Amino acid sequence: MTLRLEGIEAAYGLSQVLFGISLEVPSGRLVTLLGRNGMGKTTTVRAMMGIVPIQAGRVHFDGRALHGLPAYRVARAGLGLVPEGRQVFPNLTVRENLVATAANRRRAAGPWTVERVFAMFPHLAARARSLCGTLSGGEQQMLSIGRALMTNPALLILDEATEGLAPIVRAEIWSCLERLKQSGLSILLIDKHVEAVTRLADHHYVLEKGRVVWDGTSVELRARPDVQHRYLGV
Amino acid sequence: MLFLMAAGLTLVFGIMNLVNLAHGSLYMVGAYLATAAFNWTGSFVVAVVWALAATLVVGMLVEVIALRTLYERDHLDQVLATFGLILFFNEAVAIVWGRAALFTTVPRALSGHIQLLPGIRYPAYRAVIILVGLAVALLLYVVVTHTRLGMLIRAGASNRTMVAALGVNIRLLYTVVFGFGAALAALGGLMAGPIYAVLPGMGEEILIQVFVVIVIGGIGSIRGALAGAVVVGMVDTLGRAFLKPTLSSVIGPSAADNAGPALASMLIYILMAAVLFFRPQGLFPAVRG
Amino acid sequence: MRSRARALTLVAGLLGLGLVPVVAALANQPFYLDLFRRIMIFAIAAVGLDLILGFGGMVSFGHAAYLGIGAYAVAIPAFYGIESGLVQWTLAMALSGLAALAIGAVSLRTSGVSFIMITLAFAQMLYYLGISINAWGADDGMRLARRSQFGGVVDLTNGYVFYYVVLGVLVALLALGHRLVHARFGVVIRAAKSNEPRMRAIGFSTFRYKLAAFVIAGAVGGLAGALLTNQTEYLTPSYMHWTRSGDIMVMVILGGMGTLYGPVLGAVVFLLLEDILSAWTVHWQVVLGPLLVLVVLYARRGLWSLLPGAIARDG
Amino acid sequence: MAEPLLAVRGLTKRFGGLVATDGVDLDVAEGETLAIIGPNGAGKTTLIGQLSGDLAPDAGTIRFAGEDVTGLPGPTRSRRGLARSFQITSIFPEFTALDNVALSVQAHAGHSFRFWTPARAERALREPARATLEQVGLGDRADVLAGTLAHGEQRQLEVAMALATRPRLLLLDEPVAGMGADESQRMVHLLRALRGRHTIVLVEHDMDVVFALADRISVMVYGRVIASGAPEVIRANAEVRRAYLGEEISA
Repeated sequence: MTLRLEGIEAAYGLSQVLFGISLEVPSGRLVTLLGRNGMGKTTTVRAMMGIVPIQAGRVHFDGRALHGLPAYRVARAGLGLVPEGRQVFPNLTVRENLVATAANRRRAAGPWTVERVFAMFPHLAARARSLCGTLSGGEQQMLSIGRALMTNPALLILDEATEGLAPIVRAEIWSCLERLKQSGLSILLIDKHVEAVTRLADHHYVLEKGRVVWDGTSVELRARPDVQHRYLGV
Repeated sequence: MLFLMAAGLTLVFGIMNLVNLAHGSLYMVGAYLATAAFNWTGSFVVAVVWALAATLVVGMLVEVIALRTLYERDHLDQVLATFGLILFFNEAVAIVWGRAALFTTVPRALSGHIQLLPGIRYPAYRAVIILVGLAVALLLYVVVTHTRLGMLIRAGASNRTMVAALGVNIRLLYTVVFGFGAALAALGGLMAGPIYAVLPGMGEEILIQVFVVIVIGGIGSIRGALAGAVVVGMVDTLGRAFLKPTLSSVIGPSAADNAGPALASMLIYILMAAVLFFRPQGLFPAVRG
Repeated sequence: MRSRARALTLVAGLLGLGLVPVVAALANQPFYLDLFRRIMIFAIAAVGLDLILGFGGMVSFGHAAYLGIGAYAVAIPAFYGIESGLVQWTLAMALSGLAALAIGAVSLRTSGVSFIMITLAFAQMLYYLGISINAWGADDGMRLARRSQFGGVVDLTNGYVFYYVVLGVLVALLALGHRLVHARFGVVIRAAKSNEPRMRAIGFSTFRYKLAAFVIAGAVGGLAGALLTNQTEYLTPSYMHWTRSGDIMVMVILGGMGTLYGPVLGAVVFLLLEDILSAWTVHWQVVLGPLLVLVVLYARRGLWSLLPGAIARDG
Repeated sequence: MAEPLLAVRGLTKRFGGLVATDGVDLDVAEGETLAIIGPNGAGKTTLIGQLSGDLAPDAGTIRFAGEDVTGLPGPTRSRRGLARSFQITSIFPEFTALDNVALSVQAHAGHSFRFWTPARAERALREPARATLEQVGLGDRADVLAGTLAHGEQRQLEVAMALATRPRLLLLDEPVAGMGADESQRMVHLLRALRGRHTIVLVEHDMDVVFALADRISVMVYGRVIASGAPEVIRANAEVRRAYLGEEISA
């Protein structure tokens, strides 16, 4: 169940953004993509998901080639996306958000159900019937994660999962990711909070202007304050 | 009748966020196909089935060829592209069936009257239209608000890319839904055939009234479309029936028969202007289905 | 360099229009005189519409109504013997401006699709009014006995004079339009199209400016209507039919929205196309329809932007 | 103490069942910088929306410079000297940076029913606009299309557009949102230079920015102001720590 990106290049209109991204998310591991704003983190996710066309390079997941496929085929191969800015469906209720795109295409044992999502995020249970346009940022984030889980992915991709959330809510999201990692789900995480991420993740890739400029384990990253300062502005 | 068209348009427009001026053309295509099939086979049922199926396909073809890339574009592009479609359909129909109007008769089975209340007789055919309209309303309302298909359509209207990124082939879904919207218009068209004449451009006359219905009812809500259709239908029929006599008593018969019809046809527009002036979002603003 | 090239293209275009009568006379084809005069008249209406559609982002789908009002404002006085062009044309602009004020005041309270529909509905309302008033020819319209008179100073009955009058109006409109679009008023309209909430936040109540633009566009439409009646010497309510409004919108989009000069090009191309295609088949619209769809899909910024030197955006 | 520049009493706004601001009372003295912090969905942006006039409150009053402005629409409040920036960058992308700011100046320089002189030629608009751009550090980016500016620069442009309306009170909604560390430092430096000359109401998550700028801090949780006071008092306040700061900020 490994995800492998090799030499991915992508562009928005005329300006090229990615200049050959290569990374790997081994099965059951939590890997992060770090870097300042505008370095291509989100573009890498959008390219991998088939939302933005790939100029060059290859994407393999569980041995299958995904590059060039439309987004819905990539998702069906087992990639669950929690997008930047959460992008929940405001005109649907919380329950509808979870159910609308739910699926168990790979006949996973013990698939995700609405009840399991509510168990993990009690806040959502109370708001099940309300239109999620009225939810707070934190609740929308949990809903966005729940919605992705309901498609029973083999790899969960979280783009800025804790951006703009209060410290209390951020802590809850970290613990949730911890539990998901325990359950064997591989996770690709994009986040700015280096200190929290080094406690959780197995491997890190640091991006600068569309290139991977450093990668290593949490221990190695903590030992390199220069990398942290130069590329992550910490 | 108005409601049938309004329901189809609400489905396509309110929920899929696509302004489709060519909806009238699909109404016309439906009427033509039904009339042709009826005249050819003589059976109303065959005509209905054929017209709905054929328009469904035509609708999907139109969606794939012209409209697919327009969902994200702004309404102006949609208005213009569908304006082009109208020109195309009106002429195409004129080429195939000529410019003269076709007439069909109300099917024998429905041509009688039914006894609503003692002394009040109502043409059976029109009653059927209303029944079909209500049935469609119910069906649409249930599908949109209570089924997963309905949820997906609504989700797609607010964020197509996200629905695709969660594994749903939203493009195909929209093509199919647009097809059903077209079939709804065809249903309206084929039922209108026997009552009004079937001629090129018939779609546009009713199209504007349908837009008035939708804007008054509240864009994007099936309930609004139903309410709007009832209000506009009543105002229009009452206006045409009673305006001239009341007017002639006020400003004399000669001026009345001059201004009467003018005012009657303008009534619904004045109504629309009034509604929009006080409630720009319509009577039943869409709670997005 | 770019704006010089654009200025060159513009001058070349206007010079071309100026030479048409000469060529028509040499080639002994008076037909072209009529054709290009009609094109210029619609170009005037299109430039007026572009002010609110291209620059202001207000999709008015009933612009032909103002042409109709302008046309009636010439035909009705003429019917009662008032033939002074000055009176008729000022009346045309005043009445259509007034109508635009009334329609604008209501429609500008809405936005998006409701705005499109309400402007369409008002135009249809005026269309039905035109059809049903028998005193003025109802459905089959009215004849214009004589073209607007300017007391012998300008004799419109002479085709060439009338042609250069129309050209003069078009050039004046473009010059005034250029001024207006770059002046404070134009900047407010364009900025309101770009980001209305931000305009309110810095202190602009945009409604009055958008309404003023709506009235100006209406008045220009009225003037075009007055010229149109003189051109055809005949008037039918169908001038106000909503497909006519659609045609004018197509000219603006085809030519290039928000470029002031684009609609002139759009009018030329659209009406020439109409003329050529209809020579081939009476069902020419079956070709025009798909062509329009293609323009919307692929040539989104209009033909003007394809010309040399046209700067990418309406700076 | 003279009447505060801004006095808010019992401000309430409901969206369906959710009470966004629940009877908020707030005072801001002339020249003071008040920071409003609180978890997501606490109603901070809704509060700013009601102060700026974009949102009509369901109940409560807003007095600005001694006058009840509760009923006044947004543009009128702006002309009375109450400017705002947006949480999500809201500028005029097709216009240059200088045009953007010149528009703010134009909004406060008489009516715009002028049809002849090109706006770009009006020195009365361009000079103050250029000065404000310099003030926020965008002097050399004046002729760049606003849409092509970097994210941080666009946030600076937002502040410049608010400043160019010569406001008495500046409402800033998360000015450093989405900014890297060095960019937000520059913004803090810019805002610090404004203190004293303008009264600022600042909504922000980034605690370093808040403690660097605020004279006073109000903490909002679920639509209510639960505590107001000097930064040190707030930092130490147990209730605030539990509801919002959590253990991350070791005092």
